[in-house]
Amino acid sequence: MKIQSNSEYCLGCGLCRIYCAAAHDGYNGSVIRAFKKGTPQARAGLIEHQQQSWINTCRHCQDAPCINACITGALQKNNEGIVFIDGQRCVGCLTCVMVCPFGHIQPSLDFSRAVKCDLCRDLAEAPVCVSHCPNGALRLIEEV
Amino acid sequence: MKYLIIGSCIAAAGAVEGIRSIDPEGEITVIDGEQRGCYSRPLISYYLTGRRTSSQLDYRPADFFAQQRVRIIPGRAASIDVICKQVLLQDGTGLEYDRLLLATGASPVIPPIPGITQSWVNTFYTWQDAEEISAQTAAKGTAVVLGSGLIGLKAAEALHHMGMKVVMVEKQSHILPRLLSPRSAAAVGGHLQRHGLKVVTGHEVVAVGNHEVAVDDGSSIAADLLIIAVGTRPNQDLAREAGLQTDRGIIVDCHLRTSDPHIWAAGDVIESRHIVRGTDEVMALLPLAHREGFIAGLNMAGSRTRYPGGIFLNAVHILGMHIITAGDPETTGSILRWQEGERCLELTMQGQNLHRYIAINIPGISGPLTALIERQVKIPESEWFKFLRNPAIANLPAAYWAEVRRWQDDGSLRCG
Amino acid sequence: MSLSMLTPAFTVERNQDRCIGCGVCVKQCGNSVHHKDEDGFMWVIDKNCVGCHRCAVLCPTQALAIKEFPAALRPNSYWSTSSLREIYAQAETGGVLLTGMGNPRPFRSYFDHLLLNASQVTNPSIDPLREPMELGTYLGSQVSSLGEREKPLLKLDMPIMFSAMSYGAVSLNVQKSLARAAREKGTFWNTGEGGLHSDLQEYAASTIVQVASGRFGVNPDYLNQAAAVEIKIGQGAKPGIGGHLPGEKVSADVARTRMIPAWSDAISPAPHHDVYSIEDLAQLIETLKVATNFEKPISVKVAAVHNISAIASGMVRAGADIVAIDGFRGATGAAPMRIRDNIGIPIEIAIAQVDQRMRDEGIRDQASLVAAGGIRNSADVVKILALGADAVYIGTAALIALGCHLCHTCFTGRCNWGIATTEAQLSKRLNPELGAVRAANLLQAWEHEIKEMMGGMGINAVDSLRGNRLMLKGIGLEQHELDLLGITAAGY
Amino acid sequence: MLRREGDIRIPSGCAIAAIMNRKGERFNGQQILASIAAMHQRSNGLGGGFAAYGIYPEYRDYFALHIFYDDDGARQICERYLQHHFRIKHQEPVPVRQSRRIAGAPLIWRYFARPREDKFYREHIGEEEFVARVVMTINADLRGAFVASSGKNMAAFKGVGYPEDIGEYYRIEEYQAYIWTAHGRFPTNTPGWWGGAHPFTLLDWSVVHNGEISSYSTNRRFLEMYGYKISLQTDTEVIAYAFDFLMRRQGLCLNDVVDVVASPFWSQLEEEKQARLRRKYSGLLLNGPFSIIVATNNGLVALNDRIKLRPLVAALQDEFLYVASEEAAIRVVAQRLDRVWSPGGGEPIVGLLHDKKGLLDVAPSAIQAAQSA
Repeated sequence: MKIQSNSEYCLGCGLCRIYCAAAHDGYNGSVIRAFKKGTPQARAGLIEHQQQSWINTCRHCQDAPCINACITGALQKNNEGIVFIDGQRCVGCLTCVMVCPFGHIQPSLDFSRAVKCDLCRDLAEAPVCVSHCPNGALRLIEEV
Repeated sequence: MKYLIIGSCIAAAGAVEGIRSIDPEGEITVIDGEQRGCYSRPLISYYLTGRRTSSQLDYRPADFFAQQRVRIIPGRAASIDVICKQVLLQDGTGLEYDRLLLATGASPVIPPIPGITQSWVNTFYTWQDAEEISAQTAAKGTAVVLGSGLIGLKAAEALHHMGMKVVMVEKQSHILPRLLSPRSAAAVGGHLQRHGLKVVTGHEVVAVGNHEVAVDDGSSIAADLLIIAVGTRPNQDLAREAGLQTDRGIIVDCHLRTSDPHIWAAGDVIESRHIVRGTDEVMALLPLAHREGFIAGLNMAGSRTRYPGGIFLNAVHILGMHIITAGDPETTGSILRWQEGERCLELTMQGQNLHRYIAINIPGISGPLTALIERQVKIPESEWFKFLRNPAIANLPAAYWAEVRRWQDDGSLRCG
Repeated sequence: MSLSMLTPAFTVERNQDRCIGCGVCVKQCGNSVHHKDEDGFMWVIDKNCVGCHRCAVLCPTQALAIKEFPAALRPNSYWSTSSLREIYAQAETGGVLLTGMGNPRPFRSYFDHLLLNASQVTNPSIDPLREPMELGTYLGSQVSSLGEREKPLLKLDMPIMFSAMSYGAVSLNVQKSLARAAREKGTFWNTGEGGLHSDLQEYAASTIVQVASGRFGVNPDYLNQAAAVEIKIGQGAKPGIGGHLPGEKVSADVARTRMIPAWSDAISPAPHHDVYSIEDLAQLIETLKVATNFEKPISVKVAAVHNISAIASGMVRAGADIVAIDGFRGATGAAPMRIRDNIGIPIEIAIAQVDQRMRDEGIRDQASLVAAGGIRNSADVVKILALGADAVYIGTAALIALGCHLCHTCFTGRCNWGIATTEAQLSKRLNPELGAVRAANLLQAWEHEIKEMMGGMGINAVDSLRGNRLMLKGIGLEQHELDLLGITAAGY
Repeated sequence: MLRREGDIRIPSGCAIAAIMNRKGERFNGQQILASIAAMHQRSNGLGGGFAAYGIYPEYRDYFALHIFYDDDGARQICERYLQHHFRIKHQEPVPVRQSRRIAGAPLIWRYFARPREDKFYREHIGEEEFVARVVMTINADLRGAFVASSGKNMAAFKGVGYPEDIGEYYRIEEYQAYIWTAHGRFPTNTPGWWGGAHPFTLLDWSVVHNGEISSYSTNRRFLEMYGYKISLQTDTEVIAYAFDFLMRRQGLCLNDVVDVVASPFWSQLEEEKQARLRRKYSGLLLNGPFSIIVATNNGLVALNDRIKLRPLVAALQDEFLYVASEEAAIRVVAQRLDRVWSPGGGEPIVGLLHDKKGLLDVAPSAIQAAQSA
């Protein structure tokens, strides 16, 4: 499973990032609460390049360099193929950040751990970026 | 098929995963010298400060080997009989193998300094080291750390956190000499000093007395604890004695096979191909160890998977500062720099090839840069100048995005 | 001119308690209303706002409210604020006032004065969830006896088609959306007068192609791959005048589709220069029938004007298989405001009159009647069918389904919803996959509603709704209006 | 003041019944009277009537015009009009039996007449079309006169009251017919007008009908396009005209007519011909709940709407075909039945005189099945 970003229809509006940020870290999806009260962090980057834009999100690689490199075993792949970080185990060494060729994994704002897209596996039926994309540019695809 | 693995750490875990991805049936035996299962050495500094418990040191879940149906034999290998394909343990037990993996790792170098074998002198490499140090730091005093490599830095940070006064002594002219340029090292050194760590560079310890360390400039430092962290050396005695080809580490081919056709080697004990340099190096790095172990495992189980080599890459955070560097530490190309306060990015170019980067407090950008070094993607300097105006992933040169598309198209990075 | 007397039409109110400074509004506004400084300070230029609501809809915190700018001119029921604004604008520019979409003036909507019937006791209503409910219909000319070879007919699974909207006036993504939805729902979309883009040829079987006065994109393949051919004489938004697609909208792609040079103005003359009379129309119809080997029904679309009954009768006698009538609420990508707002008659009256006239003349079976121009919902569909139409075209409603907020500035080509534009960065805002779903959903929703209303009337086929004026009662209408509609008042 | 049929549309519920001898042997009206009386509760005393075929063998070649007059003035006007268009062989008041239960009866006359040939030759139309036009003109334009029936060798006997009372009033037991149809009406207001009662007729078409044609206005406006003058605003009138239009004017066989007025759903059409019929005559699809019995001199067809929203039962015994809204209405006159069945929606029961089979070219499966059983 991964999120496919179709730059043909990505508007670069960044709503994916806003809803992503508000969905995680205990903000429960309230955008105003997240941004007015805290410092929410999106799990995906927005790339704008030569009039095109797309969301730089985790590919959930089969042979994921981040999992191989993780020194604590915090990075794991569940049986749905979702690569996720066990926040309890992560020590914030950022080795995963260093080896992700897509630059998807990012340090948390306080640099205490790494954060990455986990396809909202604990939150919603569909990842919030997909469900909030105003133009259907994001799709969750099941292909392996 | 009988697989035998000497060593139980990262490369061994990788090898078990590699073997099992092809051969679910074969009999795998792991000789666990430390008798601690598969744990992550970089975590011992966290263990020392108490941020991690003992069980949290595990690299893989505690039942990993059991899950993979691996037999664990505690003990240390004494010799390999390559003719009879048998490994003799120190207790005399013989273990036969069809395929053998040497994942014996490395050991800290103990420099030949008088008095260095005293009990208050420790290395900082294994979980036992951490436990021993922990026992000695009850009385808060001064700790001297010999060497300012990654291990030395992490030891210093841990001891600092535990309330000790820390002095680092580095023989080279700047700290992290294998990783940093002098200029970036200065930034790191300044950061350490601001946190109260004392850093002595360009000097070496000449003698160790009773809770006293003598430095070559004639001064001496009163110390309650001395940590030796001047480097590691592959544990290749077994291999050498068995007649396998060795140099600075065990020599392996591109399939990670040693000079004996039934023996593979992986991890910190081998010399492997440095992609940028094109030479074989001992690169004792956790991510490489896992990858090598995995590929060796595949090949032991019958595959012919090529190990593409690796590069030096390190991510270390020390007292809130994030230092990530990858590539060839000895490169001599032109240096492009970006700096903003405590954040800096330094790129070293050889022609259009990126040979190294050093990213301090700007970790987010590092993954793509690592990939560009590993794949030696050609990008003109002018593109990098543009990028360095605002070094963010979105501003990476077009060639990078083209490369991303290519990975996805040709499957060279398998994404699922 | 240094001083503009025009105050902004809208004002953008930003609720600072809600705004998180994300800048979505800045990126989404194609009219440069929203601005964000490097230090994060956000500000607006009200006068650029056209009221399209793109920013307000996409704002993740609903921090934006678009309001009418409080001009507070002295109230004057004759010289309305808009009267003044139009004069200020013309005094500044010396030009014709341009506008887009349909006539917004508060003329009586007959739809809103019609009530539908439902069964009670004496006959049962039919439950569409349990019983079949047929919305399928055929458009075209019926032969006078069963012995003759049947003429080509257009089979519709529901009596709703998408109006003609040309590529150029709307984005290709609009056409893709409608074409897909039409195919999925078993109905038709209409190319308008801009040709059939090569990407849309796969939908040819669900396509009605137009032959308009500019003859853009017309060639034998164009005619023969379509399901039907429509001669466009006029449209409800601008009866009597032609069209003008400015050169800057004629991109290479538009040019190729229209078969004209890129970046040249695409002028559709007011009349077809080969149709100056009804007999000329007969010849053009015959020509198109010959060109399509008598295999396609030929539709003729006209605007509903004062003598529409006679015109429609003439069209049928000239050989039109389908008569499409566009009422005065019909929309456009660009029209002079005075034309749009003052010409034509309501579609309800037009259909009632034309249907009756064709019956009086005994030619109602010779052509189908398609109503267009201001169909807003499924009840409007049911009412216009009951008045006598065979099917409807929906244009504005379809565009609203795709996101149109009726800001009436289509003619600028800066449509923030990616609809009335050919600019790549704007037209990508309409993902045709989503658009097709939305358009198909609209049809499906109306389909359900029509079935419910028909079931209530005790009717299970749209055949029996057509011209069933007994199902309509007028409310609040004068007797002469009731007579025009051929219905009686509620309670009678 | 209450408005009567023609001024206002009046929905009504009903009972219908028919008995036919397929050999053409005649029998008197007692059975049909008993049959319709059994469904007393399905009517409310505001309308009843009968159609009888084969009753005037002595005038079999003359159009039998049964006409209601509001008063004698209307009669005189109408008779002048009739004499202008017809040669009248014989005319007389229709014999009735006075009854306390019947009130407000019009003057009821019958005329056995032939059209004046010069008239319809001048119009280039057949004599039937001529008669149809005259009848429609009288009904639409001559105030106070209404043609209750106009076919040859048949008549409609109808009025305001319960059907059994109407039958008694008209002395129908004294007539011999090979087809009897009957109707008991339950209108939802009290028009009290005899012309509005069923059967509705045109030429020898008669229709008794239970139900409400939701497509009335569509059907009506379709027929109006072909010159039918719709004067009563009743469904029955429209149904009669629809059959007249399709069979007499369009020349369709009965099967095709059924496929038009109770067309199968598009998804269930089996033949292209059915689709063509539906496309061409979509305006004559009779939509909404109904059960009807349409009779002619040749036979009858009973039909439900296509989703069977009204009851209809048929039965066979020897040469007798029975149709009624309820089975009880058949059982009450025929204790022993060969077969009783309830036809499906849109599935016609066609009863033809044996010697007319070729004429209408129909052999409905239901009857075939019954005969082979």
